[in-house]
Amino acid sequence: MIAVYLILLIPLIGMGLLALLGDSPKAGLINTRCNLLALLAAIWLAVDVLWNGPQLSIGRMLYIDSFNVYLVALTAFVGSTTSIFSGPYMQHERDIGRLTAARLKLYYSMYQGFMLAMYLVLTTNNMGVMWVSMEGATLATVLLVSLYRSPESVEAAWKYFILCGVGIAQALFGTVLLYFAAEQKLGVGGDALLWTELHEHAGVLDPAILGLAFVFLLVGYGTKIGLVPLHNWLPDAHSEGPTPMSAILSGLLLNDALYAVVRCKMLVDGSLGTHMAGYLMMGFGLLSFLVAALFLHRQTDIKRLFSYSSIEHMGLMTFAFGVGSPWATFAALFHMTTHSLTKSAIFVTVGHAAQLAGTQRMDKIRGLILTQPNIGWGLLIGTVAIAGFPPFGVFASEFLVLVATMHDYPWLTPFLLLGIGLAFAGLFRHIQAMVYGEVPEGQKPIEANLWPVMLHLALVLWLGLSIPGFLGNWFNQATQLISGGLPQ
Amino acid sequence: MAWLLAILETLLFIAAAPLLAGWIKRVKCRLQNRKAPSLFQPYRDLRKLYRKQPITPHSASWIFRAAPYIVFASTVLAAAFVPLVTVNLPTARIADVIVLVGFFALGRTFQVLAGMDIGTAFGGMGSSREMTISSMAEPAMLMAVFTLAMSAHTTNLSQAMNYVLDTGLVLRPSFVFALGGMMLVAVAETGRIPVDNPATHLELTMIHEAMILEYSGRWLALIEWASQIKLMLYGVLIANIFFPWGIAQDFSLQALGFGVAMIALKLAVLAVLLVLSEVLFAKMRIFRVQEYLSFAYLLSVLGMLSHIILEAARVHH
Amino acid sequence: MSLFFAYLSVAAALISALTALATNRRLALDHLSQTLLRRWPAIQTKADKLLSETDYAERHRNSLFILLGISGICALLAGAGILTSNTIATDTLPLGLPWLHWHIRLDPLSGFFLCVLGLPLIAVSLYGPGYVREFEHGKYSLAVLGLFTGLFVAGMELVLLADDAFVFMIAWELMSVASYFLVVFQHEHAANRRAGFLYLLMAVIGAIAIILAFGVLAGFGDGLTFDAMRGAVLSPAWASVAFVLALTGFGMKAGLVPLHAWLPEAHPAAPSHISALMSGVMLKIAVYGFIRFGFDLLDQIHWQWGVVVLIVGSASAVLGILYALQQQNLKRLLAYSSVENIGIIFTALGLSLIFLSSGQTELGTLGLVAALLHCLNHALFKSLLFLGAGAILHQTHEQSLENMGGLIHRMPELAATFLIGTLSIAALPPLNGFVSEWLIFQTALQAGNLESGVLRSLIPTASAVLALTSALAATCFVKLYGVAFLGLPRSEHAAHAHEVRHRGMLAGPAMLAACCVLFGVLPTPLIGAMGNLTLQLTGFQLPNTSALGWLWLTPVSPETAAYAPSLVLIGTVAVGWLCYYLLYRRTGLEPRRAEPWDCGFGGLNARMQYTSGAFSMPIRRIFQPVYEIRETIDETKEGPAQTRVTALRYHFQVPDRALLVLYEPAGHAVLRLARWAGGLQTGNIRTYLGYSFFTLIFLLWVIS
Amino acid sequence: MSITDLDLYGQAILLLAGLIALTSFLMLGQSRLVRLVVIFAMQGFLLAAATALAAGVLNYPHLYISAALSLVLKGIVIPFLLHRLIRRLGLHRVMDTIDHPARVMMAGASLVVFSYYVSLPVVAHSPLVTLNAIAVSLAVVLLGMLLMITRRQAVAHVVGFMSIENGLFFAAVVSTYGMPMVVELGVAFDVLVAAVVFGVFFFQISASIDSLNVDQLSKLSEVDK
Repeated sequence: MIAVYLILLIPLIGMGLLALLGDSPKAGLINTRCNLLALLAAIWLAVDVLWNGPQLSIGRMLYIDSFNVYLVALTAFVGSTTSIFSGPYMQHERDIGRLTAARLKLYYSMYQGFMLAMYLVLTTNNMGVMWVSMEGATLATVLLVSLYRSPESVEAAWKYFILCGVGIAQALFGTVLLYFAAEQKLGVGGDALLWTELHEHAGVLDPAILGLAFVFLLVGYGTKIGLVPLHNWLPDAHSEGPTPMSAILSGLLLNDALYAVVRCKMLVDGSLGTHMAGYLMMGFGLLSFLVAALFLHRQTDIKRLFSYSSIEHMGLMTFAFGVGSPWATFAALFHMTTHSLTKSAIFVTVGHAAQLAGTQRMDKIRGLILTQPNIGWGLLIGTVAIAGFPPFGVFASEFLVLVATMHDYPWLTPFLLLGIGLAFAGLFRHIQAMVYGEVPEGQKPIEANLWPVMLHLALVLWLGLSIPGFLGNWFNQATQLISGGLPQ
Repeated sequence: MAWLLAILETLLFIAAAPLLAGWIKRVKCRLQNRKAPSLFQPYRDLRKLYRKQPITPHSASWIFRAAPYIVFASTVLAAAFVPLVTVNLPTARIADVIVLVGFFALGRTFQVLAGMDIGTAFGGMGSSREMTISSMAEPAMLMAVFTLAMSAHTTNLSQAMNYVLDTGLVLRPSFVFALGGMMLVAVAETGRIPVDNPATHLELTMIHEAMILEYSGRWLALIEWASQIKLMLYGVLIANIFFPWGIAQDFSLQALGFGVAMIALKLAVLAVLLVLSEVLFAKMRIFRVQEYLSFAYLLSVLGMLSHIILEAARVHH
Repeated sequence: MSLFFAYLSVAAALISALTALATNRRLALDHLSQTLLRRWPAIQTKADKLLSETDYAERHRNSLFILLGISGICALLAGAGILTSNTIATDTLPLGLPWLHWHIRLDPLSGFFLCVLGLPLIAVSLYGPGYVREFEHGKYSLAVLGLFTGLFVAGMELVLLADDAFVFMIAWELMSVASYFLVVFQHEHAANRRAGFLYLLMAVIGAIAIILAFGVLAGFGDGLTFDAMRGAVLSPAWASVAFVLALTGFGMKAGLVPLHAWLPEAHPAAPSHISALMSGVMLKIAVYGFIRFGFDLLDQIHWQWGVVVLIVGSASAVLGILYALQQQNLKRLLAYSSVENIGIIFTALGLSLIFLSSGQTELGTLGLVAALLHCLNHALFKSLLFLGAGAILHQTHEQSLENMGGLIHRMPELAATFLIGTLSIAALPPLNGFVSEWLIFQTALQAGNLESGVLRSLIPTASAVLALTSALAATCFVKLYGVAFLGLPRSEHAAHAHEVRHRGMLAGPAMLAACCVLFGVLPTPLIGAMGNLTLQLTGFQLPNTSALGWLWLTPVSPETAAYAPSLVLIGTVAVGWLCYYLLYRRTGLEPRRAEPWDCGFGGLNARMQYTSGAFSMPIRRIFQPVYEIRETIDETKEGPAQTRVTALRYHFQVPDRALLVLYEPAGHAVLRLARWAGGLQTGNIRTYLGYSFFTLIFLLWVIS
Repeated sequence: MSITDLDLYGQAILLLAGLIALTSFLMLGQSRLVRLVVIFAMQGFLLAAATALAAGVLNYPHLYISAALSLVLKGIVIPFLLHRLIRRLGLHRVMDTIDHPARVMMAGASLVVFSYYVSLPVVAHSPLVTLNAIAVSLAVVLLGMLLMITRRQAVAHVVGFMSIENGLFFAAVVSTYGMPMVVELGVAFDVLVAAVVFGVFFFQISASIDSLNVDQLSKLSEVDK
């Protein structure tokens, strides 16, 4: 259990530390070190949970089961690899004078603050605290979005702040209702918001109230997932902030918001006994999937492009969780992993590509493979992976989603087919043009540290070819937990 | 014995082909009130050509020199498959009517390649037209023979003839259509009026002649002879498939003799019909030929369908 | 044993892929060997010799293709082994999902297609080293080419070995994506990029259709393994859904009209030995998928399916060849002719489905055998032709027929092998293309045995179309050979071309040509070898063809039809030689060289001969309704007031109808939709708040 | 049961609920930013009063803390900060009029009805009549959003956002006598930080578009021009 406290403590210390000396050239290293330490702790925790099963902390404030422990590990991993990339990247940004020392301090401390919030969202057992830390994540990142102080970035940050704030407020209303329903049965006091308690007594809670609560929770956390039509902040925030932050936003924040929604769904399903929550999620998921796929076709900014692709994939996951059969749930969990690995890798590559071309406008970026093969191929392979081509892992989850949907809701498969086709076309028409072709004037190679990318892609490849036993166990246990059945 | 007979029959076929050509010329002259050459004029022409020294253009490749032999060989082989005076010969088993069509195609292909080999405008023109016409005539021919094959449940020619002989004279609408189609195709494939005119060297009208323009000497002889055999082949096909009566079903001498007489008679009659049509009709423009051939195609397909719908509808297996 | 060979072939392909990464990495490798092999000086010296500066590049290049060749040989061995020994080898690899490991299975069907893959692959491995040399110093890296070639081959082999939907799709997509990278290999040409994009997009959609088709079976058979799917019991409606999805998916890869649009774009774009593999082998893999799904996995067959397949197949056949006739780009022409041949194969499959569904097992089997045989034949001669086209490209750097001509004088050996390919694809006896078409006709002619009059009248119509197709095919390829190899050279490049130097570049096509002749002359053993296969799929084995001795091919019965290609060949040769002997040897008149007569017109030059466009003009006129012909005539005028026309130039294009009617409108529709979607992102925060506000209101209203 | 047979506490709560709803309406109609902030402060006071009342009558001591929190934060600190910002940025004269006041008011009224209709099933299962106040708090939340949708000034958006928070607090108080302490504190902390961040943003925005009119923040649009 100590591991959990470590995981929460390390970023806290790191935040303080970096708030002080975030402008020193060592800052990047410190940041990386903190994340690596957290990663170690996370692995320790994972092994612990794998052997000893779910665990409750003293005071039942923290709860670790197979569902969130692998998300913790994933968060720690992506956090560390991204921080490895962020060090030189931010240094380069400072060298070209886009950033001042104060802002670097802000950036690094908020990086840790964000990680803290993420870990808290995942590990807490208290729905209220989950809400608080989710809001905390917004607050931590909102100032990073406007880090460059350009009009666009300020605008993006403002929208991010207001929309997520309002959204999350609705989630709080949902939490209140949840508490209200629980405390009628479990009595007044802190227990009534503990997820374990709620899940245990889900059967006796008042379905009417929980139904209402879920609507608020879905709209609230859904805003953070970036479900259409609550998504509008997402592309702006991703495209205007510094690239490492885009990577962790779309690699981690979206995942954890989805995690929150799924936790709520588990409660609501237990209470309602109907599939209402599932239908809502499927509806939102499918809508996001299709609309985002359409948006891909119109993009001119490379980071915007990939943020829309994030929306699309979150939509697919939400849809899969909504379908709720073991196959679909397994697929969704697996997709969470592969997507955040791949997408963060892509954002890293994109960051380099943008630095190399000196712009984020895609029509200015051409012939990457000829300019700097490793960046070009990184981007191309990453896109191939995210577009769901085997042997990369994303394919396995898309495959399972399709099969499961064909199994349970065959009439929805045409939409999936359409969506995947549209999304692929929208993504690839841009990427192909950037990667191949003639090299434009003044596009010169830069020195880039691409091994986080290679690591991520290699992992995704490995996962696509074979899922190692312990990971398979996690997925199976989590699937069991969420869908109440094992896939076979 | 059977094999020997088969070879003899083939030889007879080859030998008789120029005679048929001579006969056709003769009848035609008569109908046009011209003085006719002797029946054996074609043989004399061939002999004369053999004696002459052939000429190869500079730009000719080995295809130009090999083509006459291949054309001739494939035509002779085709002739070997077709029962002339008697059925049930072993050669008929080697290949069926589809292979026969295939062999026509083989010969034509090399003729056309030879036509393009020199790189003259006329060669290309002839080749292009030849292939165009054949690509419409061949399916029509196939359809026509398929009609027969489907009612006889075989593509083997001698089996089919046996079938017709055994069932006796039945008025099959399908056969009527098929016969029509077959005749039209025969006219087109053997390059007769109204599709092509074997007697012309007028640049813009020739088809077959344009391809073999550069040939001379023995090569020309081979090609001429091959086309005479081809003409006779079509005649024999029409005669023996649709009117097989008189063809020998056993190898007794008088049966064979009677068979020879009958086929000679049938061919003579067919030749007269051909000549009549040649005298009555004028050669048509190249782009009218497609209508002519698609009509043949239509006839054959109609034959097939009428077989399916009118005749075999009550067949149960 | 066979399975071992199969694994070996996959492994060899993968190793070749990895080896490719070592291009221009000599120093790194050298360093590696220095560090690793310090202990074993003996090996180290060998390694040093291997990695020595001198012609490292060539050794490396050869090693890539040697590995591919090994892969091909192993595939051939595995296939032959499983075909002859009547067994089914299965295996499970500890890969894939935790609850679904990779199921591997090698049965006669996959064995046959392993052979179909193996032969062209061996030829390519002979041909490759000479061909790719020109990429050595270009801007395109050989590593990419070798890597994805290896992956491509491995993917195709894995598709054949797959025994569950998951590994099947992985292998399938691996095949698609690897071949995409090969299509865009020369990516500086915008056309190649467009082709690659279209190809990959359609591959994605097709793959989803296949996944969904598997999904239906998996749903009813609850399980993703093929065994579970075989057990699935479907209602006719669902079975039809699955079948249509599969037909769409596999048809898209195989290039059935109207899903063929990618094919004529992608095949010319790839390097020629890859085009050979794509056209010769990959399309057959798609056919394999369709057979596996329709004949093996689906439990019962409905005659309507057969009708659909028959119609689609015939349409593809005739349209494919009609478009091929109008192409001036050599490789494009070949690609369209692939559409035609795939159409022929599916026609045969349609016949087979119809007969099987109406209980005529032996005829169904006959159709199936015909289809499979045509798969093999097309694999052989199409690869041969693409390799030949590659050699021409390599020597003349000309893509367009209009710039070739007279090559038979410059490249006689290539011309000879190419001629064999031409004759067999034109379905002329006694070569292999003719055998399979003969069998298809024989199948079609048995339509009389069917109960339903509709089918009985439909099938002959289809065979009429088939007849037309084969006649047009002959025209098309006569044109191709005549324009490219015969006549006078139409361009400088063609005039100064010379025979390929690298012997392998001739050996590859020659080997395939030999196979064409062999299988054309002795098809009987081949068909006999398919006995186990048909036994497994249809539960019937063609009556042993030796009713008249093994020389004869008598698919139904000796009375119905017999064909003895070998005797035919002997007869032809005998007669031909006889004439030659009598007329040449005896008379002994040497031919005299002279100017062509040409009806007395003198001064013959290359521009007077018929061009490819001119040759196919009559067909263009006759089949006007099928085409969308765009002709332009530009005149150069001179003299006062530009009145006197001194020169005319005639251009024509025949764009693909499918692109104009289906694909472009679809693209525009997507863009319109996207514009509409863009309207959501107004940029005004108050609108966004409005979205979330009304979403909330709406949901609350829904709930209560 | 009707209001007549409620005890004094219940009546008081309902009264306060009514007043809070009224303040929301006033904000909705108010076009001067300074007054807007003042009304917002009033709402904070009312909220604090309601919380304290609940704490006193039902003696939940921890509710005193949250009462104090909301008094300090919502009643004093945040309004004060906002007021200073308005002065600093010279916005005290800016009129932020809404286009169709009548319609907006109608919409607000119908929102109240709607939220009552929505909260019916919730209320149905509970003896506490004060629960009817949940409808009011939901209404306050929705009215807050409506306020943000109708106003162009960033300050108004902040006020709307905060009044949504008020609505949430009020819901927590009347339905569940407050959330667990840790949550209360966490939420309060978030609100505080949010207020600070808002302050930062005002300067950044006015620096970038030298006004606080959010309609001018529309560079990141994807509509075809």
